Amino acid sequence: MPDNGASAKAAPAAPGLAAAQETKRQRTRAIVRAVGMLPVLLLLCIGFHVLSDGRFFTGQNIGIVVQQSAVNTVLAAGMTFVILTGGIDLSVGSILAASAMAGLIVSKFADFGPLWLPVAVLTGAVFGILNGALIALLRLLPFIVTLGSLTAVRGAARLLGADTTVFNPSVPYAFIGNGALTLIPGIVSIPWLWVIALLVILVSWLVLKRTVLGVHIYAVGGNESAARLAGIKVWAVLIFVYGVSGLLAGLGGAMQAARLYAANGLQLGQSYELDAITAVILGGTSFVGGIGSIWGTLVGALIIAVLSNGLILIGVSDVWQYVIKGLVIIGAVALDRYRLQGSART
Amino acid sequence: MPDNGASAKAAPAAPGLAAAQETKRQRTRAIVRAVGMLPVLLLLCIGFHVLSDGRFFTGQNIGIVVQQSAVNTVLAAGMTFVILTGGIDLSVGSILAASAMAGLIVSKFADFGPLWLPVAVLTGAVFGILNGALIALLRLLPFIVTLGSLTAVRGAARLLGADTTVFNPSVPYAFIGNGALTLIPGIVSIPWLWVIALLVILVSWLVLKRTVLGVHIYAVGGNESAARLAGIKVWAVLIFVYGVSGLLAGLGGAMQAARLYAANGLQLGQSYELDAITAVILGGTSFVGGIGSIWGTLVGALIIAVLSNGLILIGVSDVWQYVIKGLVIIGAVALDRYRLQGSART
Amino acid sequence: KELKSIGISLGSLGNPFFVALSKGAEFEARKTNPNVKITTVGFEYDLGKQVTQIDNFIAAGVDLILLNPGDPKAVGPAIKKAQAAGIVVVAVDTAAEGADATVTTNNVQAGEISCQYIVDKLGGKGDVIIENGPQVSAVIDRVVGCKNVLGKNPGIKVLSNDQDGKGSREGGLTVAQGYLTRFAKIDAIFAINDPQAIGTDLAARQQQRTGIVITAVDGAPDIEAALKDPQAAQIQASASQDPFFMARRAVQVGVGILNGQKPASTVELLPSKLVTRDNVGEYKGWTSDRSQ
Amino acid sequence: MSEPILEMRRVSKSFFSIKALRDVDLTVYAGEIHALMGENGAGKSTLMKILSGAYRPDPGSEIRIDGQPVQISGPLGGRAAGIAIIYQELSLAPNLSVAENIYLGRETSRGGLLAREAMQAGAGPILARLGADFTPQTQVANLSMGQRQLVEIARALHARSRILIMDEPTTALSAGESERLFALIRQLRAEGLAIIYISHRMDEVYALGDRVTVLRDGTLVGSLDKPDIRADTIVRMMVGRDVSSFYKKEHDPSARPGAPVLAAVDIADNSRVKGCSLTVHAGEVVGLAGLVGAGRTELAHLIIGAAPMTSGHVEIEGRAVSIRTPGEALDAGIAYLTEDRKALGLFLDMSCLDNINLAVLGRDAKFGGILDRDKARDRAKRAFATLGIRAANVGVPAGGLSGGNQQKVLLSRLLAIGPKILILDEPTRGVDVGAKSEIYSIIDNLAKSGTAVLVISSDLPEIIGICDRVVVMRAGHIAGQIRRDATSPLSQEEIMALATGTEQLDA
Ligand SMILES: Nc1ncnc2c1ncn2[C@@H]1O[C@H](COP(=O)(O)OP(=O)(O)OP(=O)(O)O)[C@@H](O)[C@H]1O
Ligand SMILES: Nc1ncnc2c1ncn2[C@@H]1O[C@H](COP(=O)(O)OP(=O)(O)OP(=O)(O)O)[C@@H](O)[C@H]1O
Ligand SMILES: [Mg+2]
Ligand SMILES: [Mg+2]
Repeated sequence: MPDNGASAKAAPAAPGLAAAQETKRQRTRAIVRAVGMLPVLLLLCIGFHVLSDGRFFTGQNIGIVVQQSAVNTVLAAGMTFVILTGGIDLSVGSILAASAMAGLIVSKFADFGPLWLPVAVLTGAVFGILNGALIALLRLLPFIVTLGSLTAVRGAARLLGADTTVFNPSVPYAFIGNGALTLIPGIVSIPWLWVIALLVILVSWLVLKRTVLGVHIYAVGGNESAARLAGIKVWAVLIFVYGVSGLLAGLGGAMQAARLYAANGLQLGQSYELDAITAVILGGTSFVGGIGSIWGTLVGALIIAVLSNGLILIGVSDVWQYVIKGLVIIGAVALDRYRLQGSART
Repeated sequence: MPDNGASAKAAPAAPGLAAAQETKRQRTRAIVRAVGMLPVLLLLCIGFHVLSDGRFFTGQNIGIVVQQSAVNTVLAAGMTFVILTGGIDLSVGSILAASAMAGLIVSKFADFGPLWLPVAVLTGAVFGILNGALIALLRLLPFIVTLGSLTAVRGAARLLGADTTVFNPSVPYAFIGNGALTLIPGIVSIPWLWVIALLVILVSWLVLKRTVLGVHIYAVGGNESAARLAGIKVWAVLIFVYGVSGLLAGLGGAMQAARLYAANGLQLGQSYELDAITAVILGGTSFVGGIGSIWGTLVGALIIAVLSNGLILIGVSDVWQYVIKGLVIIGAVALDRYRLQGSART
Repeated sequence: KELKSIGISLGSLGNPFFVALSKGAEFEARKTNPNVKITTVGFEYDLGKQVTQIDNFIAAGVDLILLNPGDPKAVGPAIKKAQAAGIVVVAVDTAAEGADATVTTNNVQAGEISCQYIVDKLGGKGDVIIENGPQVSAVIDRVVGCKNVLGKNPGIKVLSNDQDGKGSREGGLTVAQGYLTRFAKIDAIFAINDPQAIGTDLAARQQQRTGIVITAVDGAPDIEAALKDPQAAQIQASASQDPFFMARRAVQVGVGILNGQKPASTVELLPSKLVTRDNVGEYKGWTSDRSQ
Repeated sequence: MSEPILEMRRVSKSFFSIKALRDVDLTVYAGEIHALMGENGAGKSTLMKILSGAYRPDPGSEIRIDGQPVQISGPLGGRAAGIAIIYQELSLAPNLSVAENIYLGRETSRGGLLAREAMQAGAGPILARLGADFTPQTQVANLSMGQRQLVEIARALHARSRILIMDEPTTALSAGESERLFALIRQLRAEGLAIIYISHRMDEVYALGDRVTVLRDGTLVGSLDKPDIRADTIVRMMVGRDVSSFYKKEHDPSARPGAPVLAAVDIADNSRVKGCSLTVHAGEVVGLAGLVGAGRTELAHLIIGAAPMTSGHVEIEGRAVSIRTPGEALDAGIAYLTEDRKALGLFLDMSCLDNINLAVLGRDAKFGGILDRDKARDRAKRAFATLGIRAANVGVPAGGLSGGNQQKVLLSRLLAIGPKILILDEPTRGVDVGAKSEIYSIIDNLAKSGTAVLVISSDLPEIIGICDRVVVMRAGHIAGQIRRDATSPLSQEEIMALATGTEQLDA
């Protein structure tokens, strides 16, 4: 907590000065918050680089890491919207599976094969809007609604493919799954998956920080009744954020389908929601709502991907990977708490 | 909200009358809340009975249902403590697995075989207290701490058995897993699993409603900072509730081990946390903390068990079971919302 | 005695293998009695859930339980309970202690032929990775078979066998990406099932690594397609299973026991055949209808 | 006065089975300050929320603006009808900046993008007009309660409405800030706005009100015009009886000086409290005055261990004690009544019974932890009787009581402890006259029975009315203290002088 006392006292004497000081302190804090887990991420990268005899920081491996983080980044971006309003979306993994199934099934029809991408994204959006409608209009708890749709949509995903793996080795736009965008031929290229993820982050940032809707999302998370009294259509905001989360889960499904050329209603996207939520929380977004930034989410998603990649790279066995991942997550948050000590609580 | 206005006015004139009316209204509301989902449970039971050509309400099937609900009831009881303080424990499934492993491993040593039961329960309690210590002393978010231990303890469970199934067909006290307590020989007998579950519920009820600690748990959940200011040792309460949740997960592990004679670090207890949380929420306990009852949790756990049993009984296919379960959960909560409309918000 | 009702508990119904299994069981069951009531459930690799399902089958009064046991030993007590209720229990795909009969692919042999193919291709010399999966008995057996063969060839070096490809394309892709970065030279990869093999191939193609022999076990529809796909040239073989036939056999055996015909041996091991790029044309696959 | 700008006719409002308002009429003219008064729970806020569109009235109610019947559906409807409101419960989003809060719900945007700079520029002049000492960029979470109240006021002003409703706007404001607000309100009146002003402070109503309307138990009692506004009349209309001798001070420590019970010695934290010492004797009521943000609450928090002190120590009955948590403070005999009843005091979902007994449950328990329910019930019933808490019974959730009754419940919790030292932080904030005088007499009785009482209050008449001695804080320091004696009663001017630092008095 800043000392209002001091600023209040100083104000009459030199209001400009006090205000400037206050603004500066705030800005420092904002940077600390935004930078967030970046130090942890860097530490992990360097650690893995050393332990893997310099295999981590190679162009190829970095490419792999960002590619592996892409789908989770997209899901976590949607989750950020939801958590900013103080909600949660447990159904993203199931929605991803259903969307991928719907997309791949459409892709097999020669006539409208290329439509599979919008179909996948729309499928996701529709499920998301259903979630949002239940939460906003019937005033049900987000946790229970999305827990219900976690199960129900999973069932729908399985029904779509009659419980088999749908695969299409010649799915249109497959390049987004495995190709890379060449910037300087032969030297710099970025995996398309990562390009999409970055675009999603950028657009999310624009929406959250540069539009009226963004302010309304933060307001609903900060104080829902105040938002309602200020004339904000809280229900519309809620339907929007769950819609976005669903839509991005649909996009994630499309990305996964393009990457794997296949989808399975049961196996795809299992417990992705936990990874997405972890990324958001690691990124410093508060569960209570109203506080957080999309850039933090990006860092959080990268931490998770680096952890998975690095542990395999240095040859840690599967079992120990579990143990270490769990401890790193707790450790990272504890470190963060320690670092932020004294500044705003989350 | 009660009408202070009206009662304030009426008080001088006819205090007795107004008070009596108010008390009656309160009592009705309290009953509605306590009864909670009972109507839904009965509806489900009757529905399944009719649809299964009368196979639901048979002594044997009821025995199976209560037995199936037993482990989840025990986990959900622990979860109730945690959620009443406004927290969450995602690690119960993993702790259950680790405890069952530890217990079964000990049971194989002839010398201290019978000690396996306390070992399992204690293993759970230790993990739970670790969770609690991280949450209470480092002030970390329950969601992230228990998400971390969900992963880490799962790894530990696998390590314990060197990633294999531990099997002991002659595990001591196996009767608690498969035996029944005979009340009237040949006529009424209750599965031991269910006896344990009921005892757990009963003791939980005593602690929550009849002890100082119980009031403190509700207080911490209702308003943590007020609790701190009122001199309650919030950290001790938190460590206690996570310890209880861990301990009961350990007990659940012992029950599962006695039932299966076997445990597997990877397969046992996967996503049990979701079932436990669902039971608690169906039982009317508020996520925000401070509101809820253990009896509701029992009803919630029974609803889940009836749903699983009934759907198989009437021969619904696996896929549709997913869909129906998800929808029933949402529907039940929506119904509850509708029913409680006007009374206190959750 | 007529088969009126049958309960089937399988690993995971989202897995095409088990779907083929359930189709086979259904086909055979309907052949014996067109009005048979069939309940098929997946236990999602949760032992507790499987025991629960068996209990529910007992309550529902089925005649026959077809079981893909979560653990060969651990479901023993539950099986006993079912048998005590007069139900015949047949295990499929994985053996189960105490079951009236077991019909399964010889997973050890499947691992052996799949890895023997690698040994032959490499001429007995090279660096091989065993890409492991979820530790269920079928997977454990395949790895045992593979190790049997590789162990006999001193020229073969196993680089790693402790990563879990989760039995899925995605898991295979992720694990293989790590492997390919970690090891500069890999000659062959044995994946414990088909989806992992395909994921591994995708990783190799992405990193433009060639000359890796990838083999697997299952003979699933997607590996069939891969074996015919010139772009996936590194996927070279898969030791096939025949779930449809396996389930039919299991039901046949079960109905036999119901009518008092004890099978010659309680365990019936169905041999696995290696499907390669050369013979994939003749491979009948899982989904083709065979009412043989 | 010509045509009324606002007429409310036969307005009723039920919350389910509860009737909060019954056929209330209200007429307001442009260019007047209309004070709305009534006990806690009388329905004032409810009536205003109907006007702002937060609640929908029952059918049959009628609202006319400029003689035209209007339907106000939702907050946007209220705004469209030219009505702005400052709610009693602060309704700001703490995570947003001041400017964003002022513009919430009608942000300026340019080409679809948020025009943040324009909003900040627009908020500046309004804040300046209110004499705010913070910038539009500041995050609301970093503001004190008083500063937040200013943001609410700024928001209402920014709406440029014709009817401005203020529901207890000064509860969190210091005397200085209040004065500035009053000047502003008068200026707005001159500009022709109609202002509806709700307050429990009588002096404010005298100072501002052109007319007063009184509600009781959801019904209209009547309206008074300026010449008829007199304290006794209003109080009788509100309470239905006479409230005599408002401030009660019968105890007299000078007659029988007690020993020093609580001594804070040179206490400081690193930010808001900078070395404060004070002493409270047995049987004495000491006031702690100061401007909002002077650090009074923070000092109390340091004494009871709710916040860590960086230097100094606390002495109880002459012995230095170490108090690191509020629990230890209770053990040492210090009880603290928080200024923030809802956030830091009550458990709104818990019954009054549990709320009252919470601090003594452990002491009463049987077998080291089993609740003694009979004892608890007796205690709660006694508290209801002695403090005159009005609720159906001790089992109702505390959140359902009106503000004044909630305050009494909280007070009963502290009294149940039977503390040696009682620190009361704004004990009558938002409490109606009737309840206030009851609380004063409780304080007086405690002092008579030898309890050392420290009262933190921003209500100077209250401090003067009930305290034996006043310690004044300014910007984290003790600015001085004033003792009451037979010849010179405490004076408001002296205290203000110390609090604002315009005059240095010696203690
Ligand atoms: N949302 C609500 N639900 C149920 N009852 C309510 C609600 N809001 C107010 N009430 C009840 O209506 C009555 C009038 O409350 P209101 O807040 O209008 O009183 P008030 O005059 O503003 O009191 P105070 O001076 O304490 O602010 C009270 O009995 C209160 O409990
Ligand atoms: N630990 C804390 N965390 C958050 N806010 C606090 C804390 N302590 C005090 N405050 C708030 O900061 C503001 C300034 O408090 P401070 O103790 O400095 O002044 P004060 O003289 O008590 O003023 P007030 O009359 O507003 O209580 C108050 O609104 C108070 O509620
Ligand atoms: Mg009010
Ligand atoms: Mg204060």
